[in-house]
Amino acid sequence: MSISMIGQVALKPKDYKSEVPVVWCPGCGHYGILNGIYRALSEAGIDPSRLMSISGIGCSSRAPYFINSYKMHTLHGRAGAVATGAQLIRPDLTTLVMGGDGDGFSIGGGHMPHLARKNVDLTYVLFDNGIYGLTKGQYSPTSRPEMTAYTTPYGGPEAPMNPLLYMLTYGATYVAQAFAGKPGVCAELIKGALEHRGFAYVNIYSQCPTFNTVDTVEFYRDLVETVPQDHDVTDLGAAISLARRTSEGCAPMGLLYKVERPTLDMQMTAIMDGVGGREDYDLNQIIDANRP
Amino acid sequence: MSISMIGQVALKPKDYKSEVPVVWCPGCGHYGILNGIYRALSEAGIDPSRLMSISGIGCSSRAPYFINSYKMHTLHGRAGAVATGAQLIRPDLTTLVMGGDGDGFSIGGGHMPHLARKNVDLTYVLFDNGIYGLTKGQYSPTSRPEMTAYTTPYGGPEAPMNPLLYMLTYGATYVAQAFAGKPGVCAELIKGALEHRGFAYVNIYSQCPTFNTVDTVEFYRDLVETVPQDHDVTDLGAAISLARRTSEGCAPMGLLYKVERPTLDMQMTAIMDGVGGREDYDLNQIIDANRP
Amino acid sequence: MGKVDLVIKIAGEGGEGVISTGDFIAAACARAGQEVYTIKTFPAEIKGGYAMYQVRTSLDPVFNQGDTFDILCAFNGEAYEVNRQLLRPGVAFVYDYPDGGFEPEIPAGVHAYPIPMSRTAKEMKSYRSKNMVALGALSVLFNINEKTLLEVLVDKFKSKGTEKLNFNLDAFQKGKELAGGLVKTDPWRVADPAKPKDVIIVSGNEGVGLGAILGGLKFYSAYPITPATEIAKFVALHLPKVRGILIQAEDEIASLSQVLGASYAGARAMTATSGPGLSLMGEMLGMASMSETPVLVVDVQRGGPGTGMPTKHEQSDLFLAVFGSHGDAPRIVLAVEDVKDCIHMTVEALNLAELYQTPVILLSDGSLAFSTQTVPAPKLDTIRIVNRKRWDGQGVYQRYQMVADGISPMADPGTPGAMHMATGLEHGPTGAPNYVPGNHEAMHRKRFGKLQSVADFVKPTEVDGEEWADVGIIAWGSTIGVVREAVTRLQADGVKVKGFYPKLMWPMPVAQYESFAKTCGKILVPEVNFQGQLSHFIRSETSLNPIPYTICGGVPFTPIQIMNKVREII
Amino acid sequence: MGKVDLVIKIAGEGGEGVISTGDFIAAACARAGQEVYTIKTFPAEIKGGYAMYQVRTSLDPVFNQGDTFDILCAFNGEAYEVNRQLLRPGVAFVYDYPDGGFEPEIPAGVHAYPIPMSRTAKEMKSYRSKNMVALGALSVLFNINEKTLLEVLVDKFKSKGTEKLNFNLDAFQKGKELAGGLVKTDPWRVADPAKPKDVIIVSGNEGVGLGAILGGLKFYSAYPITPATEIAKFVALHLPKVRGILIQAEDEIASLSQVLGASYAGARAMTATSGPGLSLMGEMLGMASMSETPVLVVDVQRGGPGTGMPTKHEQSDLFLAVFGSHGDAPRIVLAVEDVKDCIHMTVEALNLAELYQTPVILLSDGSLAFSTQTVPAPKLDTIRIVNRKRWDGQGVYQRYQMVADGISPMADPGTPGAMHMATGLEHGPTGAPNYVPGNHEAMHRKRFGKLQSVADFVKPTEVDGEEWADVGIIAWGSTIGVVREAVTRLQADGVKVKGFYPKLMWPMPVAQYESFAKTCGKILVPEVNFQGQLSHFIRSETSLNPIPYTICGGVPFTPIQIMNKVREII
Ligand SMILES: Cc1ncc(C[n+]2csc(CCOP(=O)(O)OP(=O)(O)O)c2C)c(N)n1
Ligand SMILES: Cc1ncc(C[n+]2csc(CCOP(=O)(O)OP(=O)(O)O)c2C)c(N)n1
Ligand code: SF4
Ligand code: SF4
Ligand SMILES: [Mg+2]
Ligand SMILES: [Mg+2]
Repeated sequence: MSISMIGQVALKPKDYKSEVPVVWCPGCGHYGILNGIYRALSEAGIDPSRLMSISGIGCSSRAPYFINSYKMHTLHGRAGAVATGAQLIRPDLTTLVMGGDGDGFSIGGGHMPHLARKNVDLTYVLFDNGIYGLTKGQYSPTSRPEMTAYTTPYGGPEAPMNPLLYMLTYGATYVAQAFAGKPGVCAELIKGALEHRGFAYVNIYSQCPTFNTVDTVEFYRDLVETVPQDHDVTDLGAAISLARRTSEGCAPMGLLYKVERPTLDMQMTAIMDGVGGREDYDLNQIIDANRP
Repeated sequence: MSISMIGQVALKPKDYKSEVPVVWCPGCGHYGILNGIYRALSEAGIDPSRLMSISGIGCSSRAPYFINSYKMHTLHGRAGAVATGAQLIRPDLTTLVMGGDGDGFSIGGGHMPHLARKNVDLTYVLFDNGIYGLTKGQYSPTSRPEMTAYTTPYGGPEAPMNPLLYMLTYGATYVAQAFAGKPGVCAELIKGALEHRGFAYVNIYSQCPTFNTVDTVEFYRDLVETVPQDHDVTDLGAAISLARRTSEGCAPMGLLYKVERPTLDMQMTAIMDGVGGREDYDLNQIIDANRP
Repeated sequence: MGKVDLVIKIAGEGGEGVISTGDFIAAACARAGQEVYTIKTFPAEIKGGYAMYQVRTSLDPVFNQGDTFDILCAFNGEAYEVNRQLLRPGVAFVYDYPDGGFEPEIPAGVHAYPIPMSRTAKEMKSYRSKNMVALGALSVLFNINEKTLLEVLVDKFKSKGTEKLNFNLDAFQKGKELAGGLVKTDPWRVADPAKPKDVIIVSGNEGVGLGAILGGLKFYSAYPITPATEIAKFVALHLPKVRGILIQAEDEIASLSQVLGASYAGARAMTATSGPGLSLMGEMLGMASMSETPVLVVDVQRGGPGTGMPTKHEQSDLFLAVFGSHGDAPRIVLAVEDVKDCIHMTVEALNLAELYQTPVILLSDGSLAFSTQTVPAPKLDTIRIVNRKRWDGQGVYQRYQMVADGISPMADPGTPGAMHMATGLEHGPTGAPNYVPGNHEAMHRKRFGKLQSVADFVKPTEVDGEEWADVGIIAWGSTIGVVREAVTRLQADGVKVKGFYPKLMWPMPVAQYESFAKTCGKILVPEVNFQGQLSHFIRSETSLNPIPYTICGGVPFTPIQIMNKVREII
Repeated sequence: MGKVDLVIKIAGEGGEGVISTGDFIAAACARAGQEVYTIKTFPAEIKGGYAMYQVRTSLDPVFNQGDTFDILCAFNGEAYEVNRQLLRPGVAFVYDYPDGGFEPEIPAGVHAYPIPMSRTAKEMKSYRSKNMVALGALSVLFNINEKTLLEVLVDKFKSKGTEKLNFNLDAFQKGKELAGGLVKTDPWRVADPAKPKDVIIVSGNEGVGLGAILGGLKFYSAYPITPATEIAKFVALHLPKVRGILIQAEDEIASLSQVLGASYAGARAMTATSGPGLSLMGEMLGMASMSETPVLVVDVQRGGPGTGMPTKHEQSDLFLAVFGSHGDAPRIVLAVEDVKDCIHMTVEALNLAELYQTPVILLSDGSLAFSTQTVPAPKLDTIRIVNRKRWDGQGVYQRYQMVADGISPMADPGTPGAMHMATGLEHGPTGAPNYVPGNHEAMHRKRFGKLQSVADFVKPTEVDGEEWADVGIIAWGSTIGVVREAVTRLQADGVKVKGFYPKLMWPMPVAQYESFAKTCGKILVPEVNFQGQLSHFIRSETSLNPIPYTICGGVPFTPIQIMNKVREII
């Protein structure tokens, strides 16, 4: 990621709004997250022309349309993989991935471990509403079995996954959680993610009043608890313990984990430097290496 | 899974050998695992005609050819998903999935969380040799960066994943680890997995002398340590701590975790029972429900 | 078609009750013995946006949504704007006025019926009652049978409590009164009730679900996707009753994998998806071909490629359905014409998969998915269920035994003595890998050869029309219903035209195409895609020289478009 | 072809040095100014199993592996058994004897040269030296240039230390002595050295890798798969030198996704895979079509479907390459004939992707993948690099602006003032979603229309042969090289035959096919697949009536097969 200012003029949150009207349902939590993103971008002072916003498919994945930046609206589940390629080519820009719980952990779940493991230098904001919004209300990997949904008239048979625990296990170097009802907290944690060098994951609870009847604003209000003041964000064990509290009915809100290790683009640069790579390398040398 | 005997006669390990000759390289760790499987099947007394052996693609995924049972050799990465369908239809049989680290955690990595989360009642034996054997030696998700491989002449850029930690995070209800050099231990842990009702995962280190030059028998010998006697296999936190020791250069061998919770097929049965489902349900009722 | 063939269109904003109003009218007409064909479009937006529901109803069979509407009921200004070009003389126009926030210009010859829908709803202190007011007005103005309409309303609302029911009936009554005060000037009226027919009324998606249940389905796994998800909804509700299993998979690759596993284990198994999902299933479909495992994939086509136009109609996955796997990977591809087909061809598709031990792809499309239609209630004793050939326990079992018809017996896991390998590698008769040149060719002949009889197993392609025609129209999918009507109307005008309506898309019943072509001059192939996908296959597989007629605006053909095209080329 | 056109086949068990022996002979011949075309088959087994390496060498250009061998060197009994049918009179047969564990029957007319390879290796106390003994014997018996052979051996072994080098040279010497004691009765000898040519010697896979580097590649991501992985190996070694990035993805979906992302960010980007991987890429290829993002996918075809025959040759992914996405998804499909093409058409494929902002699929195949061939060393000043059209900074930027040639300028992220959305949804000129009927049709016309000039941009299809021919042969991929020779030999026999060798498979250069057909009687289309995939497209797109000639045993055609077929149908 890279931080840049346009000349001397700091941009306001509204300067990151695109001209495309926002189409979410009234009361949708995604609005709060989007506002948090606008604020985070402004506070981090990112030049819109040096930002790549990339998403998959879902209500949440519509977010890039509403952001003033370079952007790609890719396929369901593929945002992280697409972003990896873009980031590696332009490590000097900021890469921001946005998407839903279904997009990220169901169809896209195979890419997630590798984004984190490889420490791809991007910010991943996951709009976690425990449901498939865009397809009108089927259960997602983060749905609680209490919810009866479109294809589960008799209740959901599956235990929900724990996104924070997954990400800590996968080796993400920045892991945080927030709730859409608190855009200020969202903004702060997303700003931290944008400024972090490495794979930064921010899980944001977001209500879907249209389809998710159990994960209401009230439910989330009761669930979230602030990460303790004395929590050591470099202690993976402590972060794992915090993340596991979700199964006990409390969800930590704040920054759980943050460490530094070489990013994938840094390692690629090291390889290129190691072989003395240069743009104007004499290709005849490569041709000649294949003479009989 | 189901345990069954053919009449009164217990079958010997060799009775589980098929007529297809084993084709692995001399010295390959996979032989030890296969022997462990033969012994486990015999000790668990499983009727070969009531066993479904299912694999993806890889050297390890050839294993079902060598086992006397019903079997499917599916596509790279898809064994777990195929097995889910088979198991749900025949919960009265035993389902055994076998495959490699690449098959399971690279291309198949998107299916793994869901097998565990849904607690599909099957045994998954992962032949973990830290390399792609069949395609002649590329790095896999469990390769250590020390290894230079086919497509990484300048070293691997990625941190290896931790299979045990993933599986504990995903919610597997039986998690164990062994080393191919100790077929007796393999047999015991696989037997436990076969007898476990739920998703049982057994990670087995296996040397690939042909392509993996760093994970040698000696390397594994130094790495593995027995799970402490006093470890409580129902304590997820303790299991996670043990699994994390891998990053400290010690790999726990033995049973790390074992708990019971409803399996996916049990939940399906509950749904069918809940609606009074019966094979001879009068379909006219369903037709009539759609009259104008 | 029939004299009292009427098209009522309701339009407004998503969430205003457009869809339920249409559903009530359709159900009331069906109960009153009418035939019904509906079509709806949902807004592309997540909430709000333009929504439309069109009910076509007649005493005679109806095959499509019609050319345009006779009656328009506009809930808001956008609904008026979108449709104002279509307000031709003779149309009846019911609209929210005054206080609806728009003042339409009424073209000459249009019969205008202003109804203060919003104002009445506001007076009743519930925005939710607006569509009931409209419904009441429509029932009076156009003779929608009150008895059946009230029955439908009662059935719908009774579960929600008397208060809610009475409130809605009140609003309905208000609407009736408002309309009663107007002078009717147009000729449109729904026919008087006839003897109720033995029908059900379901959408294309529900039809597929019903067909699956009637077809003996035991396992269903899918991943949600527009416009196919409703199939899962129907199946989820009913499958457990017959002790079948439905699960939602993590993606489409997993869902087809699970289906393959379930089928190997002995169950009739299927998935349903739309184009993006089918694009992801190519490798596993090839695995099903190679391992000769029966699987059914229903593809409810939508606008492509990529994410495309998820809510829009298109018939553009034929290429992918036929050729969407690497290597030479045989399969059977079917396409449905209407809701009746959705039911009966799903049964047949499951049969074909079992019978030929091969993947079957059934193509539906976005316009059928949500089109509700009256369909004769299926009779259980006419439903034929064909099961896979199973080992008889004699001799040594070989999974891929070379047999005359190419269909080797299968054996369910658990059967003593028939343990075997099902594999995606090329194999000899036992299932052991075999890369000897002659073997691959022989196995290909087996896998392709067994499909030679498919065209005999399924019903021959229907030919619609006279002995000799100047133009023969070949149509597939929901376009058939449009062509049927165009053919009838053209014939009535003395034009020599006939139709050919394939449902078995692949392998193509070539002889049937050839003999049809012998009785025609030109061959016209209308389809809703860009490349002319069926035309392509007609050119490659037959001696016919088709004239492609493609549109791809996300909406189906209308009969008049086909008629004009025929007149143009004749 | 040329008089001193010789085919030497080495066969034995995997791990015995069959492959390296072949490589040494090929390199020695190439250094001595010969042209070389090799083919090898690896065992299907993981280790052990039958391995084969065939070197064809001549002073004149060689286009294929030849009909059969002139010289067979059998390392073991299986190698003899597999090839005994081919021991026709005149063949020279070198074999491990005595103590090789087998006693061959020598057919009349076969020149037998028993060499105690195993015994000598045993005496030298190293199994590893067996192939060196054989090589020494072959060099003496068949005049393989000793100077260049020794150079090659020194180059190969010097890095492994003097001891290892001397040991191998010793074994080589022993082999020479053993052969020196035999009486040569056959006429076969490699031509004397000619003036060394300005060549490189690489395999098809290496050729693709080299072409990619020369073509300005900046990003490569792939997932290992036989027979394509070697491309990544080559690229991995060299790409960092030009500051390009190679990564291994978690699967093929991810690899193409990463390529798409890298291309959006401004880089020339590609992946390579085989059939199973291509089957998984269908949805993302459609995304590339829809979002107009340049991407290159190289598909090294192998036996399909499913896992199929991973190590075997086949040309059966043409259907998938052209039609493997849902919806109407335009793309360019190319196919290579030989290693030279692998180099130059990879450059061109990258150009086409950039120029047309569309996915390009380049088809190679299993027989080319591992075939090493002498190729003129590429001249950098003849390599043409075409970059994507980029925004000139004038006016308001619209990503999907409607322009005459359909190719709207792109803008790299980071460019001030050109922020835009690239999307897989149907969109208007700005990239905002747009589902209005007319828009989808217009955008389809843009995406398909821009490809109309592809046939003009690439070289016209080569026509090989006389003015009029009784049989015109249309071939693609590595089959072309076989047909070239068949045409020459048939013409020499006075048969009127000519060839047509398309490399641009899709969109098809229809006019070129038509004008070729005007100069021929019958049209024969040989290809290595079951369904006759190119024949299908010829039938669907042109007026030609091709006679398909398909084989699919996992091995390429031989010239004699083609010649016989031509004689049969003429
Ligand atoms: C390959 C493919 N499969 C399925 C879909 C249908 N689909 C679109 S969005 C979506 C899920 C959306 O849920 P989520 O990612 O949680 O986002 P939300 O709408 O809840 O914000 C699905 C299943 C698709 N577009 N592509
Ligand atoms: C879709 C697809 N992609 C790639 C391959 C090629 N492939 C076959 S096996 C394999 C990896 C094998 O590694 P692993 O699973 O670790 O098993 P091992 O051989 O090490 O036992 C790969 C990449 C394939 N068969 N299918
Ligand atoms: S459906 Fe749910 S997630 Fe989607 S916009 Fe509406 S409230 Fe938000
Ligand atoms: S390549 Fe490696 S994993 Fe495969 S059989 Fe040989 S030693 Fe075993
Ligand atoms: Mg969601
Ligand atoms: Mg492995």
